[in-house]
Amino acid sequence: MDSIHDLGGMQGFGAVRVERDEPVFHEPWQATAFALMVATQVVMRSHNADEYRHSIERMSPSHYLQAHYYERVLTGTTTLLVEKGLLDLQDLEARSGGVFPLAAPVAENPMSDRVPQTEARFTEGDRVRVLPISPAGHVRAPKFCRGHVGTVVHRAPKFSFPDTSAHGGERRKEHTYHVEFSAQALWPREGGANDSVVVDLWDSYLEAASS
Amino acid sequence: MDSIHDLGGMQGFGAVRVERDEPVFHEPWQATAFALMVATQVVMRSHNADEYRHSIERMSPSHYLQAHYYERVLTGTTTLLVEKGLLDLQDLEARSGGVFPLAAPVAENPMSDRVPQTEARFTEGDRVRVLPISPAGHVRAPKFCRGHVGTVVHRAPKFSFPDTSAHGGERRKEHTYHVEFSAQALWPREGGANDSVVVDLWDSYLEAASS
Amino acid sequence: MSDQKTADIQRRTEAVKDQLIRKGLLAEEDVQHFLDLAEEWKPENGARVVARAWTDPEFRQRLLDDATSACAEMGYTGLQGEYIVALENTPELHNVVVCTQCSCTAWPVLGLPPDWYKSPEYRARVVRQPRRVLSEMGLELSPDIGVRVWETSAETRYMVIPLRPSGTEALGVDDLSALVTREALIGVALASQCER
Amino acid sequence: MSDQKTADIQRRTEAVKDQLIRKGLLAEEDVQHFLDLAEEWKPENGARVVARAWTDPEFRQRLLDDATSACAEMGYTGLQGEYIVALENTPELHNVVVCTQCSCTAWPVLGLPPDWYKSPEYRARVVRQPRRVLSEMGLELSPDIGVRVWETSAETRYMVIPLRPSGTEALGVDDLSALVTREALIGVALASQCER
Repeated sequence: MDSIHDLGGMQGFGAVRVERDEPVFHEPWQATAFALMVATQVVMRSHNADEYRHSIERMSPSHYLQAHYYERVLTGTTTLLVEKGLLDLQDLEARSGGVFPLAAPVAENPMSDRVPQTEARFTEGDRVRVLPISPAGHVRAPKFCRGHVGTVVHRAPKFSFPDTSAHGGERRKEHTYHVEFSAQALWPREGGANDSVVVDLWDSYLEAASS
Repeated sequence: MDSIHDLGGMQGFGAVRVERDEPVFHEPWQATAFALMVATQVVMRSHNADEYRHSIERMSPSHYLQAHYYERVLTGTTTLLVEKGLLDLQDLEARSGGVFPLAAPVAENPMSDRVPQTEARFTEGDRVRVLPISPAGHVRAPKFCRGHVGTVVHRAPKFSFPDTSAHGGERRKEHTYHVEFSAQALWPREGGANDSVVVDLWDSYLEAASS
Repeated sequence: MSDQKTADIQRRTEAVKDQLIRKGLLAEEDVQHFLDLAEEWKPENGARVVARAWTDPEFRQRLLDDATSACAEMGYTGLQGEYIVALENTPELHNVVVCTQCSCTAWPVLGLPPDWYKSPEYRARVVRQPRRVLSEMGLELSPDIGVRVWETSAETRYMVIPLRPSGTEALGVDDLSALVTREALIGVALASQCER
Repeated sequence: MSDQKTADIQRRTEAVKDQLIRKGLLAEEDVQHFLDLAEEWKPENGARVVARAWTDPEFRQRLLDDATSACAEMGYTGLQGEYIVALENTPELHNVVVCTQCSCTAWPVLGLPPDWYKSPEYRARVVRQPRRVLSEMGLELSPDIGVRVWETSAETRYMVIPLRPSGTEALGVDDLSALVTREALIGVALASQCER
């Protein structure tokens, strides 16, 4: 999904503000939102982590940027609970005394059509290109590396393919690879000569590259 | 510049709201903001249209999404007037009775290094690929078509190349082309079979494509 | 931005205008001049161009070949009208115009664009889901009709020539132009048998 | 969203929790369980891993070969610690961790991430302008030192092993671990000669 969540490389943002001796939670509701996010997935098993990440991606861009992290956490989790019929939105709004903004519905036809790669196709040192995909549903290949060529520096174990598991598809596992892109390839006039970005990418997102 | 302004294809937005019998301006300040935007460029000649568009791109993403169109117009124009020393921000804030948020500064090294194309390299029917560029400065090739292959359907006259003219570079003119991309190529599982998007692209953004 | 409150947009606008005039960089008449111009730019202009194209085959051809001069000969020219291209709808193809990166429009023939055209919703979605956006806006297109979305990313400014509604054979140019709304000139509506 | 006002975030959170408990979908203890866990996840854990790696060459090798089990043998395992990779800084290479698409972190060794790590500012900028972001955060790196930014886009969770500060030869593991902050474990700071 090409949404506001895919922030890597987006310009126009100001300085990073670091709070000294920052507490884990600034207010009690943040702790509750965190615990509900984990408990719904681990205890209730009402949804998986990929559905959860995708629910946050579906927030309206303006709400996403204005909301604190734990408001995004609560919004995504609640959206899924309402969509699955476990909670009722009108009831939540009555109890909370106002509008309870949720994320937008899942796109039509969100399921990935990437061919499953049950065997690892790549190994350390291989040159690979990230496919220029732009699926309607969940995807974890950041836009900033799509279409670019990098080098596999590590092969990680197999993990559930998020593009299908976020949409109720069959659970399939694929290796992910740590793929290193030179900063100058990604941002020609900005990247440092010795700098690079390593992105952790599922096998299906990649194709062999010669150069 | 990879900024929030480049909205084509971004998901997560809701319905388009059409106002019946909408007036050109809803409030007097909107008319003034519009007139100042044009007058600064046409009468004062304090900046050109490419600098102006880029000044709006430099707004913080959150401000950009929240602001009405004519607030973006005023913010971009005022940012340039302050940057060029024609107006003083503190003075404006004193007069307006609060914070006057401006756009972020121009990135370091914003000038395009695309090779100028003084002669048209393409003609109707040619297949062309949009280069996967991601420059720090102004650019008018929308992200959604970068890396994709399309067909030239029309060659337009030469126009000033925005990537250099937005940053005080030599004025160079290049043809632009109306390049048609099939909707299914851009969004494989969403685009209609008979549908397409035509993007108006400067010669420098393109390379010949075989397929 | 500090923790202080953002100034009211009206006061911000007035502060910029006042200071430009106070410093002698602009005159009040300069501001007024462009407001007067903005009154002249209106979709009724484009509607007259369309109605003439519907009724005058030679003009239609000139419009398709060189819309900039065809519009200029009717007096519609100037800022954001330097290079106009007219997109003719056919029974097989429907054209829609957008500017995803800002909100460029052919001012002399379409007027300044409405808020929906400038909204993130329209700009983001119409290139990706044109049929759905058009449907939400009240225009259902048959799957047989191709949709071509024109992104105003450079200096070309577009206008759509909608299909002439059936049953309008008896109407003259003035009545015909009343069937063409701003929305039809952008391509999110058809020319209507009912007047604007 | 209607024109009505958005409900207070605290009340929204309580409404969700109350309804889940009222409907028997969750128990109060479930919520408390994860809050207790969150207390156990803290950067002091990662700091102890680093201090041990600095002082125990065999452990360092195990950590580089298989950080998941090396951390687990010290008791640091569980949610978001299923596959940990340790990134060792060298005099030539500095590692930095980010999650541009959400805010993934190795909870058992780093703790829940701080607000700056979750901010759009950090997520957007550190992949594109890492030296500038680090500099703004107080870490100036020589151009001779390469910067490698690790994007947590899949299931690997990273921790940085900072360089051991010079002049710390006499310190034991406890004192050494006090030199390693959460920021050093993410890679936006160095291990410091001054204690946390």
